Amino acid sequence: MNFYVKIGDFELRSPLLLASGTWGLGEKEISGLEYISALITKGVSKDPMPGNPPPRLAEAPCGLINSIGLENPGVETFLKEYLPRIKKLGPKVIVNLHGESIEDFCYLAERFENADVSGIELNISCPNVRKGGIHFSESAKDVFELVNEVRKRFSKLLIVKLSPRSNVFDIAFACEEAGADALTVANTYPALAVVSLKPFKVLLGGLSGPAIKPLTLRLVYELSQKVKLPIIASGGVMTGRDVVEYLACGATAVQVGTALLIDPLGIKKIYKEFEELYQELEWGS
Amino acid sequence: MNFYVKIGDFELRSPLLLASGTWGLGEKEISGLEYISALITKGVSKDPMPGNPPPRLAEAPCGLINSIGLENPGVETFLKEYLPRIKKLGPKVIVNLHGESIEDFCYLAERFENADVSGIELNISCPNVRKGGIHFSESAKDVFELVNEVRKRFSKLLIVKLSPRSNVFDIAFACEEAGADALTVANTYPALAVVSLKPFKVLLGGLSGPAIKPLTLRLVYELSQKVKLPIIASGGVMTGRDVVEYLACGATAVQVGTALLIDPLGIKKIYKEFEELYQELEWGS
Amino acid sequence: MYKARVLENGELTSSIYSLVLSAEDSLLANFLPGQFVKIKVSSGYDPLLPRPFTVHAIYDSAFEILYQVVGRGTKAMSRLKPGDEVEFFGPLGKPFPRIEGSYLVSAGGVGVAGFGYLCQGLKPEFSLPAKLLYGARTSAQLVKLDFFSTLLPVEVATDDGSLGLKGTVADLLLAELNKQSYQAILACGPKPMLKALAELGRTYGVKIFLVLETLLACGTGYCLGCAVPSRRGGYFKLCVDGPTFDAEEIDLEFLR
Amino acid sequence: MYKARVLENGELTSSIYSLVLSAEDSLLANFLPGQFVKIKVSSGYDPLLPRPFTVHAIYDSAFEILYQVVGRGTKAMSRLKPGDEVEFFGPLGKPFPRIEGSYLVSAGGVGVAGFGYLCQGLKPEFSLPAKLLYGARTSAQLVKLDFFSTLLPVEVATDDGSLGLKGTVADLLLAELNKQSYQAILACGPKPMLKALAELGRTYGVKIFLVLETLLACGTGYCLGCAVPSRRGGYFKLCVDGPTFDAEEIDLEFLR
Ligand SMILES: Cc1cc2nc3c(=O)[nH]c(=O)nc-3n(C[C@H](O)[C@H](O)[C@H](O)COP(=O)(O)OP(=O)(O)OC[C@H]3O[C@@H](n4cnc5c(N)ncnc54)[C@H](O)[C@@H]3O)c2cc1C
Ligand SMILES: Cc1cc2nc3c(=O)[nH]c(=O)nc-3n(C[C@H](O)[C@H](O)[C@H](O)COP(=O)(O)OP(=O)(O)OC[C@H]3O[C@@H](n4cnc5c(N)ncnc54)[C@H](O)[C@@H]3O)c2cc1C
Ligand SMILES: Cc1cc2nc3c(=O)[nH]c(=O)nc-3n(C[C@H](O)[C@H](O)[C@H](O)COP(=O)(O)O)c2cc1C
Ligand SMILES: Cc1cc2nc3c(=O)[nH]c(=O)nc-3n(C[C@H](O)[C@H](O)[C@H](O)COP(=O)(O)O)c2cc1C
Ligand code: FES
Ligand code: FES
Repeated sequence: MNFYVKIGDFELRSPLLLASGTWGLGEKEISGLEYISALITKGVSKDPMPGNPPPRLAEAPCGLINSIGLENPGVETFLKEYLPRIKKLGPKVIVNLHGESIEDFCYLAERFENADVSGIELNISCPNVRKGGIHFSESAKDVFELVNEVRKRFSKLLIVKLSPRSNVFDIAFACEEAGADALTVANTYPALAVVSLKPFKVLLGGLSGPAIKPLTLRLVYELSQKVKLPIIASGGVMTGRDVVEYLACGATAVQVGTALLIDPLGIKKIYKEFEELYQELEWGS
Repeated sequence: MNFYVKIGDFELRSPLLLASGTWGLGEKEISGLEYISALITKGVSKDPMPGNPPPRLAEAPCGLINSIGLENPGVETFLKEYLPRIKKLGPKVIVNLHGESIEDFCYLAERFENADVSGIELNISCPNVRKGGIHFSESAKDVFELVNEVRKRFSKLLIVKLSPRSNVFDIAFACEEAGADALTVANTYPALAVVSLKPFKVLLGGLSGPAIKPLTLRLVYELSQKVKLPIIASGGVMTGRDVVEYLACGATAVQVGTALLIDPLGIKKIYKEFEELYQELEWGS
Repeated sequence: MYKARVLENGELTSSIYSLVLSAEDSLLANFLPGQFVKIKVSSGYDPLLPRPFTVHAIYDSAFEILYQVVGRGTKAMSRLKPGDEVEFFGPLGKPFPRIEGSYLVSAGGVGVAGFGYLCQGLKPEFSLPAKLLYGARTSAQLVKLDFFSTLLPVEVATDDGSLGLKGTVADLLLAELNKQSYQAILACGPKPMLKALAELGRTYGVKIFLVLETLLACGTGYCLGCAVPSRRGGYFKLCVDGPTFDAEEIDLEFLR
Repeated sequence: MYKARVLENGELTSSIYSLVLSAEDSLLANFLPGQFVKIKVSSGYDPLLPRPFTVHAIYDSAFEILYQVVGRGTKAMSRLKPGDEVEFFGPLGKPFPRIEGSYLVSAGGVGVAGFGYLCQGLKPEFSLPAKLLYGARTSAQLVKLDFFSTLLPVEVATDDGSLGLKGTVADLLLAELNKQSYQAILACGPKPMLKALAELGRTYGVKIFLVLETLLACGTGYCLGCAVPSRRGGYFKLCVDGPTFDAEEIDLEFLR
């Protein structure tokens, strides 16, 4: 197939990336990596984070609600123990970053400037932490400042991952203005599942999977008409047709997340379906 | 069953209302009306509206996308020909109003002040019209002014129906401040379906059904902790358990929409399931 | 929805299936030719919407539909086995118009489904059509030919000439109209066929009724989702004003 | 996912079913006692997640699972018929620990499912348990008793005394530990049973391994969703660090 796009200097020969948090940190084998352009890691923070207590998951209609709480070993252990293993998997690596403050993000960006990674994705949209995460997305001004500061310290691919519940347009403009290279649209949607009625117990988490596809597709469609930054779509990609739909709606590439949780052999299937449809539509010619 | 709540003077002996736009305007028989507390009409505007050209519908994972475009006969024909028929169905009637401007809404509110209806629901959240609808929800200030003006002209039950894509908290505060009696949380979610790839054709509409339940449940949960106004939940109620979940998350009543489109005998089923669970949980005692 | 048992379900030809469902006679008594039912095709919420199918034939305590497997819902239906329970609702929509005088029914492909009940002649208020004009790509796709042949005269056309006229239903109709005059034509099939027939009807000044399709959400007139543009502006609701429409009343752009 | 055919599917007792799926021997060769598979339970996206089940027994080119119908997914599974195609993935999780010396397996209800393969003795590196202690509400709920009885000594308990001891698996274990000493206990069943056994184990100073359950999303270690609190802080992942855990290593609050 002759799929080829560039985001800055970053070349993609497949529109597929693996979404943050949905393939582990390389501990477990992943099938079909030859079909993807990059791996985006689980969120990495300055200090190790234990994650949230169980339950962390609930099933929803055509969707999954998760509240992992950014369990991760922290940047130093990540760099020492995890990154070398992830690099061995083959694809380029983009590190998803979680910070509670602009300083945190700047610190992390500096640590990765000289590390063997192709880029970073700033997670300003995690719905499952008390500080940082989605709370950044409440103010376009804060986001501008954040991206602006990170940009000064990081010369490689800089992606910002938006929250769908924010004022996406203002936030997107702020990212553009501040010098980001691309946007990931979008993270999970803040959601609630009633885990038990008696005693009453709820899970607050983020909704992913097919249920959110029509919503994120709409965001991608609208945003791509308003901002110049390339958009990497993330939300409910399950089939090759979903990939094609996102590209047709203005995305430059797409991330596969929940689909891989369901079918560990899913990457190849999605890629092959995409390839077939791509050729059928004569997009390559 | 001993379910009983009041919203202002408005009494409910069942938590169920029929959502706007999902039961027609009384032309067709509806089964199970003895189990509901009120009928909320399809959006009524000052002048007749033809609605959008087809396609108006697309199916989504666990959801329905619609773009009806508020087809309705206009307020005068509604009052003359439709309302008498709807009144004969039995339940109390709440009129869902669509306006393009504050003046439109005020005009409509005045027309219904002396009409035989129990209340009005201001639709500031329709995603499928060019003017009015969801565009109101862009500014809490505008919403305050709208509700404030309508309040001066309408003494009965005044509900405002929020858009889930707005800044719901600010809008909710504005409604509270301006004297609304209740909030409907929420309308459909702006969504997109690719109707055809070649030629490329999309449907922009609002997503309803089970897919949105976890999202609206979250909104209801969060809002009910922040505003004092009673909340009428609307989003993906398919079963009695869904009703119970919404009430447990802070709603005072719930609307049934898409479920009725799917199963015209669904009201009784949902009510019976609700009743059983309500008793099992000993909520009534 | 009502519950029903699958009595039979099987392939008639590649991708066209017949499904026979049990139903109480008291319910079936309300079914009229041209009406449809909607059938729940999943036990979960995906696919969400029941699928509409015209009633093909009525038997003692049972009815039959013919369906073409085109997507996920019909695929799921094709896996139903005798004894399985399904939910359905109906009858929905307007029956066929009652035509006085001699008239034709013409069907393309699985569009023939809706005419079985009419041709069974079980409802005296609906007179029998004079003939069925029936086209398909190839002879194997002409399902239920025996069934129809015992009920009324049938003329067939196939794109590949493997049975009957090599050509289309429009060719059959043209020949027929040149031979004889009819009060009206009732037509069901793919959009290009309906368009061709509507044009023929206009040329020959014969009334033509088209059975239309669109995606439905409710099928009961509640949602206004099934808009069919009227020639005089505004919209019909396919599910309650149709599915059968006088070709003169609708905006034929809809058939593009 | 891998494709498999349903060879058998049927009720063993009210709400407990057995499902036999075809699978290639080369794949089955990788399955070890204590591991599980995940099975897709819908053709659409609802329910979305595959359901996990421990491998109950291995046959030539086939494997069996026992499942209790508790919700939508297992309900859908109960409708599968021989010849139907299903998708599954596995083997997943860690096998049972290899225990040297005499040990017991104890099961409550459908928890017995996971021990069949172990007791079949097909993998020489896993020694056979000395006995199976097996409890259920009533005798009818003691499924596969014949199967297990031909493989090893079985002691049963029922809540209503309809077979074996009137009491629980914990009662059986207590009696057993008073008679004889064991290297370890392997236990699978409802949380209250596991808790009781873990406490007994501690009192008698015998190592006890618990087979735990939680909702899984991936089952492959990707999502970190299946957190089981460790006694020493932090979390295990049930799907890759378990499902079998040394009772001393986990925070028993998890069993509440
Ligand atoms: C009143 C009425 C009566 C019908 N009677 C019959 C019948 O007797 N036999 C029969 O085989 N079919 C009939 N149909 C069409 C049938 O309902 C659709 O083929 C079916 O719903 C497709 O479901 P699916 O899940 O398999 O396809 P989907 O996966 O939903 O769609 C597959 C493809 O078909 C298109 N499609 C889906 N629904 C329709 C539709 N209603 N009209 C046109 N294109 C559609 C989609 O856009 C898509 O391209 C009828 C439709 C209507 C409105
Ligand atoms: C590693 C592993 C192995 C298992 N092996 C077996 C087995 O061999 N036989 C067997 O019958 N079951 C087994 N289970 C449990 C089985 O996976 C669940 O019963 C099944 O997923 C329920 O699906 P459902 O759609 O029918 O229920 P749902 O509709 O999803 O849920 C019904 C009820 O069960 C609860 N529930 C759902 N999943 C679980 C779970 N995993 N743990 C606890 N409660 C749950 C829900 O909260 C709900 O109250 C195993 C679970 C795990 C994690
Ligand atoms: C279990 C799980 C963990 C996730 N962890 C992260 C994370 O650490 N950082 C992040 O930016 N997004 C995270 N996400 C969001 C995904 O990367 C993705 O954007 C989202 O799930 C939507 O895509 P999908 O529908 O394809 O899954 C996580 C999602 C899931 C389901
Ligand atoms: C076909 C259709 C038409 C609708 N029309 C209106 C409308 O006119 N005014 C309005 O406020 N909401 C309208 N809605 C939104 C519903 O009233 C309801 O708030 C929404 O569908 C979410 O609930 P549900 O998931 O139960 O359907 C419409 C929804 C549907 C599906
Ligand atoms: S499909 Fe709802 S009105 Fe016709
Ligand atoms: S279920 Fe995903 S890591 Fe265990």
